[in-house]
Amino acid sequence: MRTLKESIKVKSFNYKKHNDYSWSMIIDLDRCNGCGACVIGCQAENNVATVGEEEVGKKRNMHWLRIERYIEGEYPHVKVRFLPMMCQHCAQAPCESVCPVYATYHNPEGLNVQVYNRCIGTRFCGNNCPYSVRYFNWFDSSFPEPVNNQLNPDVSVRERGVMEKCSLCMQRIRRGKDTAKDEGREVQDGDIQPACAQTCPTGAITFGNINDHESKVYKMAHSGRAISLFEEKGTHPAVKYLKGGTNDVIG
Amino acid sequence: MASIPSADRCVYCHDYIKADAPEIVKVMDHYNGDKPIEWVKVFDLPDHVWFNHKRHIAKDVPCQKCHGPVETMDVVSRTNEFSMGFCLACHQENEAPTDCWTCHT
Amino acid sequence: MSLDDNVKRSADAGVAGGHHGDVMALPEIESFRDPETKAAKAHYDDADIYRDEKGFNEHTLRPMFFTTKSYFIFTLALGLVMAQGLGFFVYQTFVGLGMAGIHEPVYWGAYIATFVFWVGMSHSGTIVSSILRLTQANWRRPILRAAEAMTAFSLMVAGLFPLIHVGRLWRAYYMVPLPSQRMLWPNFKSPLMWDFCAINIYLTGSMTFLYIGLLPDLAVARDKAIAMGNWRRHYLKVLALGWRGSHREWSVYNKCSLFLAVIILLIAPSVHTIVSWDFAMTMTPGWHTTIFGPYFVVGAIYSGIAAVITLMITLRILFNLDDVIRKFHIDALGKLLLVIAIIWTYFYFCEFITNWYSHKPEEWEVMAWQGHRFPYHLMVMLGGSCLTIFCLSWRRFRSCMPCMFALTLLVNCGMYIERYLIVVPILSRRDNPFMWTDYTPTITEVGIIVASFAYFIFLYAIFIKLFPIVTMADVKEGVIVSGDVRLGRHAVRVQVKE
Amino acid sequence: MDRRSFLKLSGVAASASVVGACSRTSQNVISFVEAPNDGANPVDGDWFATTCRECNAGCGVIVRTVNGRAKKIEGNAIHPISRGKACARSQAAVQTVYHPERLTTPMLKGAGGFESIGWDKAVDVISQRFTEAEGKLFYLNNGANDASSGIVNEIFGKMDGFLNVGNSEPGFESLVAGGAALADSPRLPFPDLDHAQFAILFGADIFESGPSPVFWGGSFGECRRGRASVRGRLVYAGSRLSSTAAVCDLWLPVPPGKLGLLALSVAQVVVDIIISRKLALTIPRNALGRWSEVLKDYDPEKVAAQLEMPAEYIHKLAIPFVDESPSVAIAGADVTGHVNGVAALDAVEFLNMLSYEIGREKLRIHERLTPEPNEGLKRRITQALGVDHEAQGYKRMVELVDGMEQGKYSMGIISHTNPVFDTPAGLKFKDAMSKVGFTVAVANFMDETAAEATLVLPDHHWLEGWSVQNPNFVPGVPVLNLQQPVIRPFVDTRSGSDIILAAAAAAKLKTPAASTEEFVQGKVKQFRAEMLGAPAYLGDEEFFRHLLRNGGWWSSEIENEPTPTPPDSVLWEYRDKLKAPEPEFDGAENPFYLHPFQTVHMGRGQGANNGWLQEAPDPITTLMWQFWVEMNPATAAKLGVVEGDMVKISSAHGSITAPVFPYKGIRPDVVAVPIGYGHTNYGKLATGRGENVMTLLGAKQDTDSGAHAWRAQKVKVEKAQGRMKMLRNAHPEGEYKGEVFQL
Amino acid sequence: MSDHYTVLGLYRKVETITKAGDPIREAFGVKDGDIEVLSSAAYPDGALLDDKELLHQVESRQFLFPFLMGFVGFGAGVILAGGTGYIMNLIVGGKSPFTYAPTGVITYEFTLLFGVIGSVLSLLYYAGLPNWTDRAYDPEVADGALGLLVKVYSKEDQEKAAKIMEDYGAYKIKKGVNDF
Repeated sequence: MRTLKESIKVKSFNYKKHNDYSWSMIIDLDRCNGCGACVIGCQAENNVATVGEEEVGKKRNMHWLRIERYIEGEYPHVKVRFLPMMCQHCAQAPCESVCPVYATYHNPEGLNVQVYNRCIGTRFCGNNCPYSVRYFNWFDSSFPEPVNNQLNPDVSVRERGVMEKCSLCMQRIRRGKDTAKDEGREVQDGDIQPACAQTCPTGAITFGNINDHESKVYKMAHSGRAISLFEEKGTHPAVKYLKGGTNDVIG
Repeated sequence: MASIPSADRCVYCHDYIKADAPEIVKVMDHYNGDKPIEWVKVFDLPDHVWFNHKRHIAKDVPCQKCHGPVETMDVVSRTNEFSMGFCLACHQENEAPTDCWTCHT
Repeated sequence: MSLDDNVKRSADAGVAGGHHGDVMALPEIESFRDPETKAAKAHYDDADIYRDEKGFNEHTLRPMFFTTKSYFIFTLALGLVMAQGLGFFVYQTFVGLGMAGIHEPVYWGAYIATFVFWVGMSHSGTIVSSILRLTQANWRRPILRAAEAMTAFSLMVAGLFPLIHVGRLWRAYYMVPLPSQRMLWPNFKSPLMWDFCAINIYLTGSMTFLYIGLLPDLAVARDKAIAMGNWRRHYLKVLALGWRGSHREWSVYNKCSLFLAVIILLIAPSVHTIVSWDFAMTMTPGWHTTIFGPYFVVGAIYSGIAAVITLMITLRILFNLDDVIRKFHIDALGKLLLVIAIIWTYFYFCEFITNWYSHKPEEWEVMAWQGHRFPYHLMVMLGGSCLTIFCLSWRRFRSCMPCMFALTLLVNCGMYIERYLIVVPILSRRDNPFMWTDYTPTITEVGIIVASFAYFIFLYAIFIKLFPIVTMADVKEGVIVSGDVRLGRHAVRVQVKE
Repeated sequence: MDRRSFLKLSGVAASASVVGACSRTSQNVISFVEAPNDGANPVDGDWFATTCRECNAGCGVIVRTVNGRAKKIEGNAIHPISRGKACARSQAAVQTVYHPERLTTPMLKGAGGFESIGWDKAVDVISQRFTEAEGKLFYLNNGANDASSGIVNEIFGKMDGFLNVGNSEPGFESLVAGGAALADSPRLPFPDLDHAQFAILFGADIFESGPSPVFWGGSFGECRRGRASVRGRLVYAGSRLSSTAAVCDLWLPVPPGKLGLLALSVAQVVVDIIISRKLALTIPRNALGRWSEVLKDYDPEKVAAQLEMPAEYIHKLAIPFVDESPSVAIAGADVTGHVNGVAALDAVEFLNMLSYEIGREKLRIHERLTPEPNEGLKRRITQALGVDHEAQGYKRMVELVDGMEQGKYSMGIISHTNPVFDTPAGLKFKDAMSKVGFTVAVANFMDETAAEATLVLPDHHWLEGWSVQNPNFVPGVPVLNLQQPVIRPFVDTRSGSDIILAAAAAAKLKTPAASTEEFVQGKVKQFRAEMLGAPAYLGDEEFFRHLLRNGGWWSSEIENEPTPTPPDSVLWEYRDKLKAPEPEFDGAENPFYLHPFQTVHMGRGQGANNGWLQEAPDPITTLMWQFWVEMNPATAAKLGVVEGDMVKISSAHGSITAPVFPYKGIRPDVVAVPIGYGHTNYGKLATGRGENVMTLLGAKQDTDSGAHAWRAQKVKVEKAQGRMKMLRNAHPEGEYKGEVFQL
Repeated sequence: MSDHYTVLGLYRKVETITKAGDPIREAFGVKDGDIEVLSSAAYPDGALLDDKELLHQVESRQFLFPFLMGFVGFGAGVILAGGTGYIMNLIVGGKSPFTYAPTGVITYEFTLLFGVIGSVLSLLYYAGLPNWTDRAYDPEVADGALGLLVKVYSKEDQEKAAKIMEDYGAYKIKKGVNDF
C-alpha cells in the first residue's frame, strides 16, 4: 500500500492543461416534436433497464431522458409544449458537492461524471438536483438470457443501489477522441454525437465543444434565443435550450 | 476488453508446424468439428472497468509491464493483481489521465 | 436567632482542623450519619431509605440485581419485534431498496425522518447531565445516568438508519476515511460526511460521559456483587478499574467530569446542526433556510427532555424508584420542558410566517399542499406545542404522573410527525413540476422503524440489568453537601458551593 | 458470407456482463471458428448498412455489431429518406432480434394444436401444396414491395387464380388513390415541407404515424429552423391535438369529415386573392374565372357555421397561403379516413397546385404535375418487384376476403402482417381465413394471424436476412433499398422467401433465382444500366458490394433538376372535381365520433411485444404500459368520470372498456382510442393489455378509392364500474405548471 | 524496593475520621502521598483530610491534557478534511479541491473528540486508575463507611498506627502489605 508520503508526491491531473474541450448540448424547442426516438436511442446505447409495469406505477422508470409535456390554455386554444429533460451537466452542480464518496464529480471536459462502481446509493444527489434527472436502481436490472446479447460492451450494466443519469454518452465522446487521436487530427465539430443527438429526426438536439468558437453549438448558444433552465438557481448548466417561436402567429 | 483471434488464423500455420503437439491437436479438432473454442480468461478485469489495449499500444507500453514475463511462461499465469492501485500508480507516473471516466463509464 | 447559632451548629460538626475558612458553610451532616436523630424537615430526609447509605445502596441496586419473570417476557417480546425488523432489513438489502416506498423525486423517506427523530432524542442526555451539572441545579442528581444512557442508545439506533437507507450497504465502507490501494478518499465537503463524523464523535463522547459517570457506582455495584457472589462481579470488577473512592480519585474525577460536561455541551448542538445541514445545504425550496440549524437543535432538546420525562415516569413505576426520582424532579423537568416548548413554538412560527407572508411560489406550493394533505399531522404537531404550553403551566398537571406521561408521549409523536413533514412533502413537491409525486411508506419501512423503537427499549432494558440506573455517587454527594440553616421560623435547605 | 453455418455459439460472446460481480469469476471467451468476412472488431464494433423494415417507409439504417451481436441501430446519413435519423420503433427493433419469444422451428397445426416439424418436412408440405393449388393461392403482406413479394409474384404472377394483396396502413391507400384520381399513374402527392414557409396540415399526423415520421420530422425541422432568415409556420386542422398538432402554431378543431370543406373554402379565398391582385400566373385567365365560379358556394361566410369556426379564421389561413409562398397543404388520416376522403384529397391537391403556381420556382411541389425525367424508372422498379399500386389497400383486401369466402383459394401465404388483429371487425377476416384449406404464416413472433394459420414459418429477423425494398412513399427520388444480414441468425430460422423458392423448385415451378440473395443481386444487375451516378468501372460483384456499403441506390442528381411546366390538360380536370360531399358515419345515431389513431410507439400493433416501446411514455398522454381513451374534460364531466375511471365504448360491431384520460386537446364530441393494444395472442408483454379498437369499426369504404373509412364510426360511451391506476409519467397537477421554465 | 505496610481504619462518622487524620500524620511524619481517605461520595477538598497542598499541584496540570489533545485534534481535522480534498484534486459542485468551511466543520468536530479523549486520559493518568490488583480496600466503604489508609514502612509502625486509629474510634482495622 502506498505510504502517505508517496501519495502526497502524486502528480495530480492538472486541469488547466487539458480542458480545451467543454462539451455542451443545445436543444431547439422549436424543432422538438416529442416523438421519443431519443428516449429509446439513449436506452439502446446506455444499457438502460426497463422496469416493468408495477414499478412504473411507482414512478421508478429508468429512462435517462424524458420528454416533459406541459399543457397550457383551455379548449380550443390549447397549447402543448415538449421539453426533453436530461442531466444538464451543470458547472456548479448541486449534486456533486453532496456526494460523500466522490461518486459524481465535474471532469475537466465540462461533464458531470457519475462513476457507477463508486456510488454507495445515499441518493443525496438525487434530492439536490432541481431538475430531478437522476435515476436510482431500486432493483437489479433484469436482462434475461437472450436479451443481454444486445448490451453495449462500452457501458457497464448498473447493479441495484447505484444512481445513474445521462452521461452525455461518455463512451461515444471517448471513442470520438480516440479515433481523432489515432488519425492524428483534432476533434471536428459534429464528429462526436451522443445517441439522442444522432437519432433526433427533426435535428432538435445539437452537441459540440462550446470552447471552439466555430462550432454550431457555440453559435446557437450565443444566438439570443438560448436559455438555460432554472437560471435563477445558478447551476450554469452545459445543456441549453433555444426558445420556441412565438405561438400566437396567426390572428 | 480484448478478444481472441478466430481459429482459422491458428490453423493457417499450425496445419503443418508442430501439428502433433497435444494442444495444437485440440485446436484442430475444434476447427474441423466446427466447434468454437472456449478459452479460459487468465487476465480478467471486473465488469465496471473499460480497458482499451489500443491506447496503451499507441504509447508503446510493453506487454510484459502488465502481463508479466509472458515470453518465459509456457502456461500463462497472473503475475500482478489488476487492482485499481496497480493501474493508477502507473498512470500517475506517466502523466496519463487519471480521470474516473477514462476507465469507468 | 442570630447567624452565629448557625455557626454554633455547624461548629458542633466538630470538623478537625477548624481553621479552614469556609467552615461556616459546612452544614451539619448529622442527619445522614446517625439514624436516630431526626433533623429538621428537609427534602432529602423524609424518605426512610436515606437513613443509612447501606439501605440506600440496597434500594437503588435492586433493579439491577433482581429480575422478575415479566422482565424476561418483556425482553422476549422486544426481541421478536426486532427480529421482524431485522428480517425486513436483510430482505431489503438482498432484493433491493425498491422494497421501501421511496421513488424518484422523493429519495429520502420515513427512514431519514426516523434518523433525524432519533438523533433529536439523543440531546436529552447532554442537556440534563451537562447543562444542569454546570449550573449545579441540584434536582438533576438522580436522573443523570438515565438521561445519559438515553443519549447513547438513541444515538446507537440513529447510527443504524444511514446504513439501512443506503443503497449499497456492502460498499458503504467507502465512506470510512482510511488510506487504501485505490488512493481514493471520501468527500469531506459533503454534509453526509460531516454527519458520519459528528454522529460517531458524539457517540464516543456520550459513551465516555456515560462510562465516566458510571465509574463510582460500578465500584459500589462491584462490592455488592462480590458480596452476593453474583455473576456480574466479573465484568463489574474489570469495568470499575479498581476504583477505591480515595480522595485523589474523587477530586480528579470531578475535574474530569467537568471537562467532559463542557465538551459534550459543545458537541451536542453541533451534531443536530449538522443533521439539519443535510437539508439546509441543498437548494430545494423549503429546505434551503437559515433557520434550520437552531430550529433542529431546539426541536431536539424539546423531544429529548420530553423523552427523559417519559423515561423517568416509567422507571418510577416499573422499579418503584419513586423516592429516588421524586415528583419534585418531574415537576422541575416539566418546567424546563415548558420553557423549551415556548422556544420551539417560536421557531416553528418563524418558519411558517416567513414562508406564508413572502408567498414565494415554490416554497408556498409545498406549504399549501402540506396543509391540505396532512391536516391531522399538523393537528398533532400543534397539539405538541400549544397543548403542552397550556398544560405544563399548571403545577397540579406537572405533578400528576399519568398526565405528564401522556403529554410527553404526545410531544414526541408531534416531533416525529414534524420531522416527517420536513423530509417528505418538500421532496415530493420540488422544483420540477413534471416530477411531482406522492409518497407513502411501505410495510418494510414501517417494520424497520417499529423495530428501531423496540431496539431502543431493548438496549435500555439490558442496560438496567447490567448497570446501576440511578447515579448513587451524585445523590450521596447531594445529601452530604446539603444541610439546613434556620432562617427565622423556617429551616432552609442549603448546598455548599462546589 | 461463405458457408451458412447455424452455429449458435459461433459469435464471440464476451459481451458486457453485470457490474459488481464481486467474486472474481473467471469468465471464458469464445472465439469464432471462422472470422466473419471482414473480421470481427471486438472493441469498436463494425457498422453495416441495411434498411429498417419496422414499417413500409424504408428508412436506411446502419447497425453496429460487436462480436457478431447487433448492438445499436442508427440512421444512414446518406439515405434520402432517413437522412441519418431513426425513429423510436427502429431503435427498439435491435432488441427484438434477441426477444425470448421468437419463433424457432416451423410448426404445423395438427390435431391437438401446433407441433414443430423440421425445415425439410416444411418445404415438402409447401411444395406439395403448391402443386395442388395450381396458382389458386393468394399472397398477403404488409403492403411493402420487397424481395419476397417480388419472388412470389414472379413465380405465380402469370397464373390466373393468383392474388397479390398489401394490408397497408389505414388512410394510406387513399393518399395514393387520391393522387391516382387526378393523374395517369398512381403516386403519392408529395408536398415539399422542407422548403415551405407556410403549411396547412389537414389532419396529417405525419410526425407520429403516416408513411415515415423520420422523413417528415426532418422536413419539419428544416421548415421551422432550417433557414436562418425565416421561421416556417404550420397550422393543423383536425379533431384531435396530436403531437403533430402540438408543434404547429395553431390548431383548428374542425368537425370530423369536414376537412374537405375547409380546404375548398380556403381555395376559394386564394382564387379570389389571385384574381383580385391580378398575380401573373401561367394559369390561363378563364380557368381562374371558372374555378372561382365553381367555388362560389364554398365562401367562408357560408361554411363557417358548418366548420364551427369564425369565418375570418379561413381568411387568416388563405392570406399567408398566398403571401408567404412557397406554402404547402398536406392531407392526412383525418382527410382520408372518411367516406368523402378522395374528394377532400382533391381539394387539398387543388390548393397545392395553386400554391405551386404562385411559388413556381421555389418548390419541387407537385409530383403529379411534374413528371420527373426518368419517371418510368420508379414505376418499372416497382413493377419489377411484382407489386402494383392497385395491390395496395382495403379494396383488394375486400376482394381477397370475398374470394376466401367463396373458396376461390386453396392456399394462402401471409407474410409479416397480422390482419386478424388490425383489420376492422366489419371485414371478418378471421372467419374467411378459416375457410382457406392451407395457410402459411411467415412471421418472427406468434401472433393472432399465425395462431390461425396451418403452417407457421419462423422467418429471419430483418437484421438477419436478405431483401431489396422499394419504398412506395418516395420523396421525388427513385430509391432501391437493400437489406443485408448484419449478423448471423441468432436462432435456427430461415428466410421465408428462401423456403418459398425451395418449395416452388421442388414443385417444378419456374423460380427466378435459387435464393433470395441471388434474386437481390439479379434485381441490382437488372437496373444497373439506369442507375445514374453509379460508378460504371466496377464489376457486378464489386458494384453490388458498393451498393451494400451505401445501403441501396438512389440518385440525388435528379432531385435538383428544374421542374418543367405542368401540362394544360391536367389543369382543366379540376373544374368538375371540386366538390365537398357530406361525410357519412357508421352508427350515425351514436353521440360520439370514434377517432382511432396510431401512436408513435405501437404502430399498428407490431411494437406491443417490445418492452422498450411499451415502457416509452406516449408523447401526448405520457402513459406507459397502458391502454386509454382520450376525452375532453367537459365530456368527461358530463359522463361523471374522472381520470382512470373505466368507460364502455360500444358500436354496432363490438364494445371495449378503457380507462379515461381527460385531455383538453380534443373536440368534446370526439373520443380518441390508440390502435395497437388488445392483443389476444402476441407474447407475454402484449397479450391482454388494453382492448382492440378495430373491433368497433365497420366496413364502410371511401366511395371513390375504396379505402377503409376508419374514422367514420360513431359510438356510444357510458360509465363502466372499476378504476385503473394510470401509469403516467407526468404529474396530474404538475403538467399544467409549465411556466416554471418560462419556455 | 522494600515492601511497605498499610493500615486501613474504618470510621462511621465524619467527625471521628477528621480527628484521626492529624495524630497519624504527626506520629510517623507521614509524607503527603502516603495517607489517603476512602469514601463512597465526593467530599469537598480538605473536608476529611488536610491534603490541600497534595492535590494542588495535581489540579493545576490536569486541564493540560484536553487542551493539548484538542490541538492534536485540530491538526487531524485539517489534514483529514483539507488534505484529502487536496490530494483527490477533484472539482465538485464548482468548489475548489481545498475548501475552508467544510474543513472548519470537521476540524471543530475532531478538536472536541480529542478533547474528550484528553480528559479521559487525564482522569486515568492522575487517578492511576486502571489498576486491577486487589489493594487495601473494604467493601463497607461503599456502604457509607469512611476509611483512613496509611502507608508505613515497618511492622512496628503498622501496629502503632493501628493502635492510634483504634483510639480515635475506628470500628474496624485492616492491615495489609504492599497493597497501598
